[in-house]
Amino acid sequence: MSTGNSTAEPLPPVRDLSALRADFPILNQAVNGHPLVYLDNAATSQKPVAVIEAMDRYYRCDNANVHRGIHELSNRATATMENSRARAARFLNAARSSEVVFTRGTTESINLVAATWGADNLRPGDQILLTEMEHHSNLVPWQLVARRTGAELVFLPVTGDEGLLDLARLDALLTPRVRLFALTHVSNTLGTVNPVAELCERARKVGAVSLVDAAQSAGHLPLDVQAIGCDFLACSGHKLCGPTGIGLLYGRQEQLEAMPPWQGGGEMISSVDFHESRWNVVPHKFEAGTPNIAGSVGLHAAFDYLDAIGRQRIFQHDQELAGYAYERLTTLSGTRVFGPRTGRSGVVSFLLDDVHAHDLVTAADQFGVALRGGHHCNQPLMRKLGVPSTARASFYFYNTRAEVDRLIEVLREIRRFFGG
Amino acid sequence: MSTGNSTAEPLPPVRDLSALRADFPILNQAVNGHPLVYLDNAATSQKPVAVIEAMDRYYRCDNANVHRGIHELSNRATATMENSRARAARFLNAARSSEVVFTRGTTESINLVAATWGADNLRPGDQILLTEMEHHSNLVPWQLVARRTGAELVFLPVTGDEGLLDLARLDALLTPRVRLFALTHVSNTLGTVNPVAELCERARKVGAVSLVDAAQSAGHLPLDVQAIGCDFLACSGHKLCGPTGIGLLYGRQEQLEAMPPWQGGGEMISSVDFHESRWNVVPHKFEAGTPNIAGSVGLHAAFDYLDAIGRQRIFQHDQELAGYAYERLTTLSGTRVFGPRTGRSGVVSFLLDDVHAHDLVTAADQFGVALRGGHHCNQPLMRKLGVPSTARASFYFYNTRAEVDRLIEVLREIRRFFGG
Amino acid sequence: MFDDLADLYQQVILDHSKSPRNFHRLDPADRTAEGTNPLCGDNITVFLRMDGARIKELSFQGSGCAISKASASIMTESLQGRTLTEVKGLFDQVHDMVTTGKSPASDMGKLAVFAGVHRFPARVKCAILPWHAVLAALEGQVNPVTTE
Amino acid sequence: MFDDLADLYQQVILDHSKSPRNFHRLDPADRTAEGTNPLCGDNITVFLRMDGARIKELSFQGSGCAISKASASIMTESLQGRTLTEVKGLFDQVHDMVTTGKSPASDMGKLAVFAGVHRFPARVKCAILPWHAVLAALEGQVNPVTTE
Ligand SMILES: Cc1ncc(COP(=O)(O)O)c(C=O)c1O
Ligand SMILES: Cc1ncc(COP(=O)(O)O)c(C=O)c1O
Ligand code: FES
Ligand code: FES
Repeated sequence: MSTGNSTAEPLPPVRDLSALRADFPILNQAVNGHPLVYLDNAATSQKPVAVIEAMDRYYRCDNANVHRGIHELSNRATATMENSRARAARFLNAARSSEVVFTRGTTESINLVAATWGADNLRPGDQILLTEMEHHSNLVPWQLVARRTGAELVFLPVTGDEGLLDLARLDALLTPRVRLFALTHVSNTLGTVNPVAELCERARKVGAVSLVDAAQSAGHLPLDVQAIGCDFLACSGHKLCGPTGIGLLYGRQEQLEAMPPWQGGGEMISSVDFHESRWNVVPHKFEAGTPNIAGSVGLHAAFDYLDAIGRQRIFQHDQELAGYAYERLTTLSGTRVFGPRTGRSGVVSFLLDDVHAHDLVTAADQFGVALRGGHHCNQPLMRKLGVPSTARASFYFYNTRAEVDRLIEVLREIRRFFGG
Repeated sequence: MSTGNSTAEPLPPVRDLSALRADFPILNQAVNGHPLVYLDNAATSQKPVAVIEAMDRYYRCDNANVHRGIHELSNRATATMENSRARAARFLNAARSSEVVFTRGTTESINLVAATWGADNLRPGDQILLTEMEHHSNLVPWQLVARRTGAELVFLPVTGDEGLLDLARLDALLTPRVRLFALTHVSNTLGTVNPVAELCERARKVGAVSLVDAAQSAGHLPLDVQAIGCDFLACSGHKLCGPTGIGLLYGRQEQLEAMPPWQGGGEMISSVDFHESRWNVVPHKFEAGTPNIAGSVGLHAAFDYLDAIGRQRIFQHDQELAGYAYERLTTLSGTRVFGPRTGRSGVVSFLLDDVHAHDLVTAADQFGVALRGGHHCNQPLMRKLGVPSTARASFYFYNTRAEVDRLIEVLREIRRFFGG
Repeated sequence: MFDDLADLYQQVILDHSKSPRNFHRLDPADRTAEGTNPLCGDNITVFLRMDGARIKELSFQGSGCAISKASASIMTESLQGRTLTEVKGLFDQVHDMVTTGKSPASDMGKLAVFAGVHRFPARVKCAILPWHAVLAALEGQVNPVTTE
Repeated sequence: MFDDLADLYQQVILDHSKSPRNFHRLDPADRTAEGTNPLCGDNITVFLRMDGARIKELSFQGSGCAISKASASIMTESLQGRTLTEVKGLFDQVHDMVTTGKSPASDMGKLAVFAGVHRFPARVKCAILPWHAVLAALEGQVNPVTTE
């Protein structure tokens, strides 16, 4: 498994994690009269100055459209973008830069695969295996392509509140009828870290293609697409200190080459006639139109920033905080906490007595604590767990134990307020 | 016609256009030892400090994920994004904010319509009418959907070097078999400004839906979707002083509502079950996944910036510079200049003796003059004109007559260098 | 903070959310409709018995937050004997109040306790959800309605 | 500027681009292949007559910029009598030279005039285009090749 584990190599000497808060101007503000405690990192992370300034600099010095351009600024913009791609390939440990497609984010990456690989490979009666903990972004695209192709969705169950995949059911479900196994690396609701390398290997054994939704893992733990052995992997820049509007699709070279294009337009063609066109090589075949160039600059800076800290170190910190929060939440009376007790990522979902999650989150906000409440784009999982919604705290390297303490204190106040 | 014309109302008092150069830090640099003369605005425009700083501020103060969020930052982010949408609706004079979908840019907007409206409405034997001057982004998506649906592409011809639509052929081509007429407002190669309001009305008369590619017009002249009367209109932020990675699709409410969704994921759903989902209302139905929130902030700032100058004023300035360049180029011996003599936008394509466009552009870059050379994503048009490529100068409000003079001077040097 | 919170969750609201009135199914009902809030997935179903053009009896069921439950509960108390036109008028006033914070022109009785909602934009839909459902029921819509 | 320009467009290059050598069709040819540069849409077709494993005669046609035309012209002069292996070796050297600017290990003759190209990244494909075509022809590829 490439998710890192607690018997890790010694970490490189870096600044104290809490010192990194100074890199995030947004954290230094009062919300509703209280210091902001930002615990909504699974929705989106905050951005360090290094990322903000890299984009700023790009627009002030180097901005031009990429490819096809010959003048100096265009050369710089093209080099900038292709360097970001190479950096992304290193970040994911992809074998080649050409295996990295820039997209808007995880959602678009998955839609791209569903629309191209799916349309080309799925026949009536074929199965797509998902898990019950998938985000809508790794569910709805498959519903759409299933309807178009006559393929069928099957689901690997989740065990219950502790939120593990029911691997005992895998053999029965992962049959040769399964053409694709798409699953999340880290659950955005339960915090579960799935054994993706093992599961992708199981998929390969029945001849199924595998897709990993790495939205919640890419910025949080060491990631290695070759060690995972997936055919596709999707992630979003905005969840890993990068800007909004950019993300990645990793695809194995042979897969990408065999796929038809998706969107048509500039850059994705090699030649165009009135009635017919030929496609460019990968990854350009999948990048129609002007890409988010400044976004790729910010993403590059984010990769550098995270790797200077060390993803293993980030993972450990996330785990420590989440473990501490889990423990304190379970000892707080009247709570129901979801997800595995150990080995989890920095996401903790919970409920407090019969206070509705949205009432809880509104109240926490009055104390400056930013949580998320709702179905977290996991409606079917919510139904499975028998709850309409949960409250969720999600951590990143700039969060502290003191913030967890504050969360618990505020939850006590809230319970008191709602007369729990 | 809503393109503005030279008998315009008096312009509001604003700073002298050349004073606006100070808002664009990138323009104040030397390239290859010469002051930069940026004449590649049709590829992408430069960004004023106001736009750069608006995004900067967003990341430093307000960043969060939108919708579904309840805490203060998320409320701010959501309000920010929806204000940008309302601003975009005003910029285009759309009747409602819900008629504005955020996309990555023109290319994605057109692909969205082709994939959803096209798949739902095109049958074998139906026709899609395009023009011979379409950018690949308004051609290849239709080729793809035509192949899938059995529809057929037909083309309204371009007259020749002066680059007008051959309107005499319209009656013969725009028959009731045509289900959709998609055309560019302003040609990115020829500079032609097409009479889109008239052409959309003609389309309506035969029961065809109309789509206007406004990539080259949106930031350059007053635009009013209701006056144009189109069903769809597409444009890109990066060409109108906004950031990369964001653009707009305008669609008439009834059209958008009738269309199936495109990408699946968070935000575009109203409820999700394992096997089935219901869609959100428009425009959210078409915005799956986390959008480019910071991009929408930059776009908002760009709209404000442009409207403070006045689009009519920008159009006049573009026309003046292009007219001046056209005149000086035609009097330079050995040149072939494309596009209409009058009533054009700020785009001028030309060739110089038998110097290949790319050699010319490489050479001009050595003098600090940024031009574009190539097929400009107009390969079929190039073949029609009988040239492999052209060189192109494209102007914006921050360009000056002195820069046109410099262009001509540099072209003289280049001709001398290549021994023309 | 606590003040704002207390302003949003007034005692009446907390009370109605904990002990909602008319919180049951009417069977048979003349009219019924379900409303869903896509932001949270919550939904509320209203049941109506009519006396000609007037509402004779009114109840609701479903799951939701304190705001939506209290809103439904107080709404069922306020709409007995009203016509569609009257309900529409009240809806407009409530909508105005919870989006802008403007105090309503006429006396709204208990409905006025929702004035605090306007300072919580993400919660406006909660207050409005049951109203969408009741309008849909009165207007005879068949499909579930959403608050968008 | 003028210096860099003169370094890129050396006199030999300007000369070959204006009067390309072996600029005609071979008919019949033993091998032929077309190369396209997607950046500009230019293309060059090469024609080969073989003598066993060696190139006996070599020509080209097509449209392109000064760099690609000169590259094709000088290439046709340099490859007479070479085998596929030898052509590949030369290709690697040329490729290295135009991408990195490193001076080639062995004496490359006239091909060395393309050393200036490496300072113009957008033009590297121009210099390489005819080489892709000739390799494709020798390796018997059927589809048009691109420089990507
Ligand atoms: C006329 C026209 N249409 C479409 C496009 C594509 O725009 P984008 O690359 O921003 O998607 C362009 C820009 O290159 C254009 O000039
Ligand atoms: C597990 C998971 N998958 C997919 C997504 C979608 O990511 P995005 O909204 O950036 O496309 C998210 C984020 O919300 C997520 O948590
Ligand atoms: S949170 Fe669902 S209705 Fe209030
Ligand atoms: S510009 Fe086309 S090959 Fe050089």
